[in-house]
Amino acid sequence: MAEAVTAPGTLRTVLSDARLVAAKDLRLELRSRVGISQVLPFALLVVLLFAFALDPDRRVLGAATPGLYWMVVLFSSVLAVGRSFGVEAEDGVLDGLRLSGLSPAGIYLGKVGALLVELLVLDLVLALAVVVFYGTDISGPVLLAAVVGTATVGIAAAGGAYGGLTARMRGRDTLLPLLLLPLLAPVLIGGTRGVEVALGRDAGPGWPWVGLLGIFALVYLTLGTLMFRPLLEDA
Amino acid sequence: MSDAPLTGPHDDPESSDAETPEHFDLTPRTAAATSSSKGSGKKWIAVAGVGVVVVALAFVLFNGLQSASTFFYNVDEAVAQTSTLDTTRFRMQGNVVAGSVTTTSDGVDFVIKYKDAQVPVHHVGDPPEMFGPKIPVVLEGAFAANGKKFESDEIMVRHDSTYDEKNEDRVREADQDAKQRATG
Amino acid sequence: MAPVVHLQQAVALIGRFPALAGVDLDVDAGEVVLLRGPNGAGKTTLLRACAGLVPVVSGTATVLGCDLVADRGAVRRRVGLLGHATHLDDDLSVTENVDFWSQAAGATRADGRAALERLEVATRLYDLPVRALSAGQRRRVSLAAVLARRPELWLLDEPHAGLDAAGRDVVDGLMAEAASVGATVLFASHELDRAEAVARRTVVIAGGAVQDDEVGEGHDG
Amino acid sequence: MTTSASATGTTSGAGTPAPTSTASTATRVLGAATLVGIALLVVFGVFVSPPDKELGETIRILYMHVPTVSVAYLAFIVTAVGSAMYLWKRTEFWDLLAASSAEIGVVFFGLTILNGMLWGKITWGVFWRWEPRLTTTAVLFLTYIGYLAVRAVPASPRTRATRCAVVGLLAVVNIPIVHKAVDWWRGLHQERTIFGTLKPEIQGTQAFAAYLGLGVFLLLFAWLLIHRFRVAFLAERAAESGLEGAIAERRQEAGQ
Repeated sequence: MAEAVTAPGTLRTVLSDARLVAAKDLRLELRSRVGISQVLPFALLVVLLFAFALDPDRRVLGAATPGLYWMVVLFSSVLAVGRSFGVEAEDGVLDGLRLSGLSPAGIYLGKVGALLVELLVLDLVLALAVVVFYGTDISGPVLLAAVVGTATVGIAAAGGAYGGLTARMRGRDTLLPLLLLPLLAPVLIGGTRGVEVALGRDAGPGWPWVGLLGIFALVYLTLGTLMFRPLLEDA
Repeated sequence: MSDAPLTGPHDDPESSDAETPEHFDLTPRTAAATSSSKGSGKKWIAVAGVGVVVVALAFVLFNGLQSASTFFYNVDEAVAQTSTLDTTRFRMQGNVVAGSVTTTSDGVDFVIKYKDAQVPVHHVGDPPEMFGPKIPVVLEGAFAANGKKFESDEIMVRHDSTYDEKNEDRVREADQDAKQRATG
Repeated sequence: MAPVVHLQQAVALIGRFPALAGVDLDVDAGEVVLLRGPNGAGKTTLLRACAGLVPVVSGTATVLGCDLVADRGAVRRRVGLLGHATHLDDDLSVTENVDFWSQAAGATRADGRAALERLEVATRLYDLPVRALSAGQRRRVSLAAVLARRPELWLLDEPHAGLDAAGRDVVDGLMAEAASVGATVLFASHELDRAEAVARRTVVIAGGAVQDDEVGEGHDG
Repeated sequence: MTTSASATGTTSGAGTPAPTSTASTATRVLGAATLVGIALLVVFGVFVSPPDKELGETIRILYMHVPTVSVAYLAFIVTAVGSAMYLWKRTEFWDLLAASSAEIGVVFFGLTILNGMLWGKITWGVFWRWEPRLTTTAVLFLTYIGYLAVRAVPASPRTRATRCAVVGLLAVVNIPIVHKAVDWWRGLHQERTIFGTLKPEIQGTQAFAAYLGLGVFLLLFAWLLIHRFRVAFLAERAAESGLEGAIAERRQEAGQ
């Protein structure tokens, strides 16, 4: 995998490219307000619907909370990833990026960085919603933050790679979840178990899950950085 | 109609970053100026990346990560810590006492034993198929408020029940395992 | 000196359709070349192929010394393409868009501002989201982003489309000026009278191939 | 590579066959050897080998179950190698190899899940249990369904190949992570079923049938892979052969 995937540019240009792209994406997200006015309400809606489906008074909801939390995060993430690359497909912006001279690794890392910020905001709001509506107690805040943080980096890293892959494809709205959700199965499992431990619902240790989530994030960040060049050039 | 006057060729393309907007210089940036970083000697980045991935995956495969799911107390350890455990959830390992199993309306009641400590258990839900007398199991749940009874909602069979003669070994292994986790 | 664009029997596919079916074309540095031909002749594909966006699958294709058949990524940062799409983010302001593309290409914000002024984009529009602009204004902003890159090869797909008379004059002036300072311009247009006044050479494209290639007379600049 | 295969069926040439170097006579021999091997497997697996002490007659399902899952994993490793090599060499061979192998892998993964469910119905009384291996298999099956979905989106050969290569690599690195996550998740909830204990426990004709099954399915994989590769290769040629006509037709437009 030599020259086809080598990222051009020194580390410094890659990072400054990443900062440029991330700043643009975040500014765009702030201006368009789609995240705040659509993705976030959607996520909150699902939180409420789960409560209707699983009568909160029968303790089922309490037991299922960590899993539900991550299901909502995953589905909202698919929307966020789709949007992050959807805006690029509009009016040929993706072609613009291909022509721009920005390093592919920089574009990838910038996209992932912006996604990460958006998803962390989503995580936080959802966590507050869960605490309020499901009456959840947090017994291990440090572990909780670590689990949510590493899992979200993993989601953003894998989402960035598959978002770039599907950006120009026909049927990307359906293809993206089909590709992304099975890939994120370990994040769902690890995130759910880790949060269960952090909420005192599971008796096992939680930090090994953080380790596994961290490795997931590391592996996909690395591969995404390497693969974005062929993706941008040929896909 | 304000056709800008044509500018002459510049020798130094960088000089045109100057603030003379009316005469923005169109002299092309040279390849050197724009793609200074087009590198064929960057193969090491790919190699390093592949290395990172391989090492990380090998770490996962060869148990570099400690298990997240085998942490439990043996019955005697749990009994000794009844007051500190209070009603928090934990996992408890022991053998099902022969003849103690009775089916209830919402699950099963039995006594679990390890070394000389015994605890009566009320389990809610269906026990797994392999469940039965003398089987080593790991329960998940919490002591009831009085600390005399264990309320379980999950039974995990520790290993294959068909090798009765090996049970002692397995239990010993589990014992060491639990100690290791608890201390380290 | 090697030609800036050198195509020999170049074939490019859109899906499985041969949009370019064997193009032979050489363009030297400093030339302004008009591409004309009916709709669907392959003009846009030719421009996009030269930009390294559409792969050339057979034949020879060298642009700015980069072999497009082997590695079409290398040429991209050195050309400026004005396509039908404007490459602008609707929700960002004019200056935010131009700043982003300028900085992405290694230019400065000042370059972007200067380019906007060259295209006579009114300063009152600078802070408006691009979504609020008319098609012609968008086109100017888009062209400013190309201009700020100061590309070696200008690839303009119908640069006059949607522009008012003043805007067309600006574009013509820019093309002539770019060529005079060493850049090369390849543009497609249906505004034949106007275009032929700027271009010294007209290449007629039809059926995905070059049908006619004539150097105009009397336009020596 | 296939000369001794028909006799014992225990070894296979699961190398990477190229259509140019593997003549059709060779694949015929390979196919015949596979058929003979399957017949032998049926004889040994169903009739000759005794039922297992603990698993009873259901052990016979394992003579097929273990080979299918092994071949499925092998197929995905071949896909990953093909994907990586494609990104490096950019040649059609590696792309077609990766795609052909992925298709076969999905089929074998599907078979694994089917006969795993069959075994579960007999042993546990239910088709599905959230047993670590079944769960892992299901996740990976869906992952590679995604690969085939990407493959099916029309695009130029190079674009399609690049996309598929990226998916092939992103998917394969997930295998150990999924394994670990599912093992931890389900680790204590179910004992390792028989797969963990099979190898040291069985002997004699049972062991022979198990290894025979593995060998036969490796042959089957090689045979399928060669043929699938060739079909893919010929499909590419067919698509290309239309190109000259299309170019001529395209140039006709100029005359009008």
